[in-house]
Amino acid sequence: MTLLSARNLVKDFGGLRAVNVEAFDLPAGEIRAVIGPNGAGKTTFVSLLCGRLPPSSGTIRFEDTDITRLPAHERVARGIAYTFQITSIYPNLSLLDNVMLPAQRRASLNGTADAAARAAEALERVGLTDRAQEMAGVQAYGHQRLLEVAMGLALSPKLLILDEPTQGLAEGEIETFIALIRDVAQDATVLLIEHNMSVVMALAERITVMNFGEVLAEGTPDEIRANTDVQTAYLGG
Amino acid sequence: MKPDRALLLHLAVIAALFAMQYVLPAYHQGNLARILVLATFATGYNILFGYTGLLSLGHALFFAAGMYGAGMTMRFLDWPALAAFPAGIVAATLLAGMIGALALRTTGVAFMIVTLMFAQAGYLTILYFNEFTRGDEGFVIVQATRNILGFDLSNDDVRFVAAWLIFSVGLLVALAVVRSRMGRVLVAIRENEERTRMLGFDPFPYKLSAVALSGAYAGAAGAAYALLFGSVGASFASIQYSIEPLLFVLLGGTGVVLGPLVGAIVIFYLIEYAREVTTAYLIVVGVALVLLILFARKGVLGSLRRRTDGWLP
Amino acid sequence: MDFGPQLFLASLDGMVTAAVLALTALGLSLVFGVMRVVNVAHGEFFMLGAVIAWFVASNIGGHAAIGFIAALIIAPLVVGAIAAAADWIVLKRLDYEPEATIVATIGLLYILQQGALVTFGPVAQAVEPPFNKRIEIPWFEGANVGWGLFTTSYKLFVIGATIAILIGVWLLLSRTKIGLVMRATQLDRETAQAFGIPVEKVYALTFGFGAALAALAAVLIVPIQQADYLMGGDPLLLSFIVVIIGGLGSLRGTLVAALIIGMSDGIISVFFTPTLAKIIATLAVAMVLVFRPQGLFGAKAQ
Amino acid sequence: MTEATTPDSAEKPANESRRALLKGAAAIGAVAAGTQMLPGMVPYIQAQTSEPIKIGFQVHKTGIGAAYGRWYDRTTTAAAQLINDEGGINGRPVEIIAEDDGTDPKRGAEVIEKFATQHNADIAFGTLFSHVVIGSAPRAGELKLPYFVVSEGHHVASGMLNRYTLQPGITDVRSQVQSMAPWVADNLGKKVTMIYPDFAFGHDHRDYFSAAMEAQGGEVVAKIAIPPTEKSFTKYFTQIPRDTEVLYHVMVGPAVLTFVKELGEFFGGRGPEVFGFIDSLEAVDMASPGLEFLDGTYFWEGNPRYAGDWSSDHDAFYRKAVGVDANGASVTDPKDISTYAHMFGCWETLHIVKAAMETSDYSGPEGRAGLIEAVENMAVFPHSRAHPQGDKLFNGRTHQAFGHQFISQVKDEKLVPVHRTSIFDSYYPDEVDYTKQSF
Repeated sequence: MTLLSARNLVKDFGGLRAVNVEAFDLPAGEIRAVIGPNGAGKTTFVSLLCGRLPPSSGTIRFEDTDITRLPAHERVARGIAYTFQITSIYPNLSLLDNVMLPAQRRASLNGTADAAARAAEALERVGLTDRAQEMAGVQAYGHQRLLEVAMGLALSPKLLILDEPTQGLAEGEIETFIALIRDVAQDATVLLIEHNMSVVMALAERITVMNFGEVLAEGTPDEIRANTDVQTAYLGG
Repeated sequence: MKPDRALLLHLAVIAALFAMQYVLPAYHQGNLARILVLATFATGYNILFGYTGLLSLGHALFFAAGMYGAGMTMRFLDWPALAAFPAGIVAATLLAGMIGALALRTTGVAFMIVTLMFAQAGYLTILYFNEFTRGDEGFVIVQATRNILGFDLSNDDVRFVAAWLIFSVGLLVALAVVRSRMGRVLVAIRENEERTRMLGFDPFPYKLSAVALSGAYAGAAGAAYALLFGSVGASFASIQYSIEPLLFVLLGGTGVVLGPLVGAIVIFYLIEYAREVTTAYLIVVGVALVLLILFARKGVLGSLRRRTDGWLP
Repeated sequence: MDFGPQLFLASLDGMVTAAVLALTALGLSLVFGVMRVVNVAHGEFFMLGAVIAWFVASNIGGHAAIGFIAALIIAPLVVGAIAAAADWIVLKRLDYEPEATIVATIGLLYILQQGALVTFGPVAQAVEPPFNKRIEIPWFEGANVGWGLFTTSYKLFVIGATIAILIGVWLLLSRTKIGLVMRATQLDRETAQAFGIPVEKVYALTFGFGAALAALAAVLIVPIQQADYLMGGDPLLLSFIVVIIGGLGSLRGTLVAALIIGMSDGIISVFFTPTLAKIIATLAVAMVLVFRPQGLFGAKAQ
Repeated sequence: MTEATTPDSAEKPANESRRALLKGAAAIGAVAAGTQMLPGMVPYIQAQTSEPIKIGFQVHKTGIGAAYGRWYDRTTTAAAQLINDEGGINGRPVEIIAEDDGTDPKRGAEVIEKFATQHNADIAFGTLFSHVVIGSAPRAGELKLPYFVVSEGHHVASGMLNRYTLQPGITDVRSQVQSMAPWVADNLGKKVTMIYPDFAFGHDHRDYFSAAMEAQGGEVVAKIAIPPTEKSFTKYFTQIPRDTEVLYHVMVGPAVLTFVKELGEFFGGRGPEVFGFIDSLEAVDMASPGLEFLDGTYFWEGNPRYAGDWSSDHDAFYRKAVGVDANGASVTDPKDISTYAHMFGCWETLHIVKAAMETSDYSGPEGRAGLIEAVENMAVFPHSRAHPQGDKLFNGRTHQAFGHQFISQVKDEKLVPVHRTSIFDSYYPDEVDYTKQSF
């Protein structure tokens, strides 16, 4: 079943066409990586999907519903969660308060009263339970990245979009992270923008390669590895 | 279960304020009644500025809306004070809601200027319709009509208790709001609006609620001022009354429920003592604003809170 | 009075208002354009200009023109220096964070206003104009009634002097190194810094220059109005209106808007009460910010 | 100078208050003839031992009323000095406690509160601007603090305020304006254009003068309201109709000098007769450059600024005591022009307080109601050192004094009185009876 699909999705900034994706389909349950050189339009593309930016034209469907005109928060309500490339947490709140917000949102959407449990569980999954009462702003960078993911998890999303989650993480932290995403993928679809190819190869079931705003190639890790166009794009051919 | 330290603290403050009427000499009791009304105004402003991060320069308009909402219904419709007071609150809340709906399309500096301009337009409107409002000169609310359920609001002790009651209710409501889910979202919007949107919250209704709620507080304070002190006039809509709550909040501590009370008391008495020294006593306001913004952005209680593990709401 | 001459006189009055407003608003606009600072104390710099003009004029004896010329030089310099110092001591430390600078300039407003109260006193004072000849306007009306059809040489001087100053400012900004540096800083602070422009000094200079323009406007107008410690409110509000309608930071838009607002201030009062005109203007400003933040004359921002 | 005579009996409305007033008028002559009374005759021993009588003085030290405040302050100080030099009140010295009200109604109310509860003042007194009076009066009433205002506003006699607020030392706008109309209609013209500030004070001018002018068979052909914050005025003058015979102007605020200068430039020595209220030029030097055109025009004066053969000995005494020279300026600084047309009200009010405290044997705050009743029972203030402006009648029911008004013409940069109105020209029916209100 296709969870998310985009058709003829275009985003222009003034005269510049930043994104021009004819077709993009993401089946439920998959871990998909989006890769491409800097400036390829990856972040803009996923921003269109999650609603941070409105598209210039085209359609986006999620679970067979047209969500193109829906504002971001309603897409979140429908199950799309987004974690920021540049760490975007609440530095002056405790870790627990950081995850309480999304947990509270999900609980109220579901009509349940389990916000506190959800928040605790989200912290547990990323291994930050010990620090729950500490201020987010004073945490090490790696912990902040994990918190960012935990905020996404607390929403119990159907689709979790991670924008360069491992950027700036140490080797050991990356290992933990890979395990975490595998765990998440058991009950959610994951769309991942990632530069670190070893992470991509370790996690992704399929890979979408973007260049100049367009989809250059799509396939399994092996297919992409073999694709000459991709090699040219990356090597600057 | 652990005792609710924050609630106990606020109840203790409320009790202490009540006791003040038995301790303070008449003059300071009168001052405190005024301070409590202004602190109520600032407590609402704090929800908007301190907790939601929206700096309005136009709240004098809502204060005046409360004042005229109560004053005009009494003057022209002969409403009893008991009905005029909520009329003031409703007028201010509606006005705040409408202006908020427009102003919230902007952010930051533009939001400040838009609110300032609306308030200025409101002030001029009061002057323009001076056949009814009596403009700058204002009008008196007849003493005999200033009573609620048989209590004469012009009596010093009744006035104090009324001011105390309004402030106490305002304080407890504020405490409940900031500790509620809504309060958490407001803080989240202040800290990082984009992030909050991407957690599934639509910031607009929250911000609008904060504007309207702070407008309701301003209206309650304005209506109370009219009823307790008996005069209504355009000068209460002037820019000075937009800056006062900002100053109280900044000094007392942005985003601390008790901050505005502390700020109002300190500023009131700072000005009071400055008056003894110079006719240019308003310089206190200027110096306080500059020093606070330079060196003590968190205000008195904001700094204190950092040393108390942040349990102070 | 016939409608023709009535409109003409109102327009002439409006020209004087527009002239003073153009200079004052230009200062505000420049400060916002280059530094992104909304200077709420701008009206107080205007007031200081008038007050200093009074001090200078009343301490220099001789013909009124001597005092006036001295004031024309001294007042902008002193006010500019005060503003630059305020920038250096306060705004710089706030790193020009927009909301913090607004709060700080509100504080500055009170400090300057109350400072003037202490030194200058609470009572309005007049400054004698260097010349002020009544000039009849040769306009025949009905049975040729003479009264009311006039202007004064000083009003014409204010209009002329303003045009000269505006040309001077334009030359300064477009033809000199300092103007180039200011424009470069306006375009991109970081890049300017990278190219070795001492951005902090440019900021202090700009803030001082903006205030000096307000002071200059005040010196020009004070002989036909009066100096008074509470006079800063109106120029502030009107400058805000002009700068916002003209498009924040757009100097050309500011001038166009000053002309429109100043002229209409004169002309509207022929048709409506001025209070109503002000209500409409302030509401218009709010609506422009809400629905067209680039101003009525600014280009659509990207 | 012409002197208005009491209008003949055919014109008089036969109401009771009118009769009471006439009785009072008759009494003026008797009292004034009989006495130059009492100063210094008060028992001396008591003065040594008594606490001072504290008078809270609410004053516009800052804000738009500052020019008036400065001279209200000097007049009050001089009056208190005189009263003390002559033995105080009931043998007790007077202490003036001045507090700035910032010309702001909220602060005004706080100041009243401070007088009552902090300074324990016996009475409050002072202040001019209507909005401050209206903001303060409710507090004074609640605190049961007698509040003697010197405001010339009609709000006291209109019934808006309360029993504790009185205005015995200065006449109000309504009576001033109304008493001008007959003279204006007879001497200057019947078609009047009015220019006035666009707030309640100006509206009182507009409404009461228009009515009075119509009663004289005249007509107000244009009413031009100017916002009190306005800085330039020519554009308003263009609305003056060409067939205007008399231009009536009144302005207040820091821009008054500009107003009058532009008016002069506008007419350029031609145009209609000009009649103004001196409010337009209070504290402004008549010799200021740009005012030459005023020569020959007329002003209402509450009390003639320039000394001359029209001045009484009482005025001379008062003038000297306050420190005002023959040109109405400070004796120490000829550029510092007084608000002579209004400030006598402070002097006279303090003397009324003294007289009423002595009548009621006032000894402390419990005597406040008695003090007010004593004032209410006063009917006549004879022309004397205590009342240098002239004799007055006091209406105890409306808490308002009625007196003579002056019309002066500008001659050689001086104001020369040409007409003094009768007290009855300024009288109007009661709008309130404060004595029916309880204390």
